[in-house]
Amino acid sequence: MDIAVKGTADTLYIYLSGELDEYNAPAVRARVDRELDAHAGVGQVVIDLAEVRFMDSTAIGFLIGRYKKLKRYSTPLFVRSVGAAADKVLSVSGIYTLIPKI
Amino acid sequence: MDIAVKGTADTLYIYLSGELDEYNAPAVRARVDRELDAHAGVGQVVIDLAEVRFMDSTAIGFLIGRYKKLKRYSTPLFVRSVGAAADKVLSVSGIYTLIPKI
Amino acid sequence: MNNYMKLEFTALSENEPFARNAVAAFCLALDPSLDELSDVKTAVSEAVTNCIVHAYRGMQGKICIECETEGDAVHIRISDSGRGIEDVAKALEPFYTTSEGEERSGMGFTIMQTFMSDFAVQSEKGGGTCVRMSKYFGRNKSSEVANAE
Amino acid sequence: MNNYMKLEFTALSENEPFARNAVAAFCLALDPSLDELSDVKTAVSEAVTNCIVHAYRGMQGKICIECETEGDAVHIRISDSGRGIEDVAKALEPFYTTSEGEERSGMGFTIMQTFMSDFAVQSEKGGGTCVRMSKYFGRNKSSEVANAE
Ligand SMILES: Nc1ncnc2c1ncn2[C@@H]1O[C@H](COP(=O)(O)OP(=O)(O)O)[C@@H](O)[C@H]1O
Ligand SMILES: Nc1ncnc2c1ncn2[C@@H]1O[C@H](COP(=O)(O)OP(=O)(O)O)[C@@H](O)[C@H]1O
Repeated sequence: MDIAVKGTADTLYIYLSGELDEYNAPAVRARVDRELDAHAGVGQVVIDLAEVRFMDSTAIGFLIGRYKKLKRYSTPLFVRSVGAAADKVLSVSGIYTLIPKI
Repeated sequence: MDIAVKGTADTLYIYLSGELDEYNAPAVRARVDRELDAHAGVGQVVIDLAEVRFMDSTAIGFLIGRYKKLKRYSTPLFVRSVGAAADKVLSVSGIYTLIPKI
Repeated sequence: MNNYMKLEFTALSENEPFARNAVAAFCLALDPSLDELSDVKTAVSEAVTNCIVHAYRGMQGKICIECETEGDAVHIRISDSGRGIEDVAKALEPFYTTSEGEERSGMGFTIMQTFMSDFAVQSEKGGGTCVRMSKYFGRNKSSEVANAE
Repeated sequence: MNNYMKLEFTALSENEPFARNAVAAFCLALDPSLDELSDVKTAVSEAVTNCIVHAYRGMQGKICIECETEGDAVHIRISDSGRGIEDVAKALEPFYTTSEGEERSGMGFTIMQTFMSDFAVQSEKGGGTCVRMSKYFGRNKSSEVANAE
């Protein structure tokens, strides 16, 4: 699983790609959290899922974990470019009420 | 496995695509032989392997079978666009002395 | 004739992609849609992850997956010989998880139920766990319902 | 720790793609090159095809594939309980086949030997056949030799 990052003055974009499962999650979590800490105080964070080929409920746990972390900074979290399969997984959990799709 | 055919006055081009293994061979053999019979008397036949994603020794038997069939029509057979993996399979058998690569 | 396969492997998280892809490759002969295949992969991933994370909790162990086709359906059985589940009804509740600290969502069983046509789990404390799931290809039934909800 | 998997499935030719793809998916965790992965897929396809075509000749039967990793190597064991091979030395000769009429090339064993790092076959008439093959990833040894020949 790869991650790429693009920051503007107001927004931190995090691009995930590959497969987000329990096997890959620890490395992704560590890398994303490093970016979130490095950009503490940014206006908002957007996680882009366009290149995610596979995900299971691990992704729900991962996103809620980042949501909770950012809450401490009062920074809102969004997801975007959610493919059909990923959308099916995320919809089941009602996660979009916490982390809106933009 | 799909096949496509393009005939010029002198040459019959047969494009194979997909996976050429024992499972797929019977259908490919039937379809290709139908084309060879329909174009009996053509100057030469060229089998294009550009879109073949996988092959094993079944492909050797398949090509030698077509070579023998065309020999009865005195029609030479060639292969082209042989990818690295296919080339490795075909090289092992020395098949290129009967069916040259063009 | 029904097609059958049985896959046994070490409970390592690096085998998660392997396991779901092997089941998907087995299903391909039934000519599923991409959406259906994705549903099966996701459900298998949930069940296999549970064996690794909950049943063995990092201890050594084996996971067994059996698949059988019947007409346009595939029946899948995923079992472990791990610690088992004390209260199955509770475990099936959405958001219920015993691994809060590890960011598990508690949605694994819910996803298996939503993504597959049939689902059942059998477990006993100390006696391992067995999940049975079926997917009927070409009906587009359960997935339509899931989307509509 | 060594990783292990065992795959058992019905001897149907529609399972050929499934079997080689499952082994390839298992090997992915060893980070093989695309060429190496292709070698393994081809060799597995040869051995599995032989079980279906020669060992059972269209009769019902089961094929068993075991894979074990050791460092950068994968050891693969493919076995059937079919009719067995009377003269193994003869069967290993290039172009030797007992199914001339079906356009078999007689190159299956030669390809397994050429594409894999290690190879051995054990068989007895009426007692089934067991092929053992290993691939050492990242050395690019056997494949270089094969290309140079
Ligand atoms: N194979 C298993 N062995 C033991 N316990 C399990 C197993 N599968 C699930 N469980 C239990 O059921 C709970 C709910 O599982 P699930 O819905 O998949 O959510 P999660 O995996 O996110 O915790 C788990 O937290 C665990 O306590
Ligand atoms: N699993 C098997 N069971 C029985 N006989 C086998 C098996 N594998 C190979 N053989 C015998 O060995 C011969 C050579 O095999 P191979 O080199 O793979 O060529 P081919 O499959 O094209 O005949 C076969 O024709 C068959 O007689």
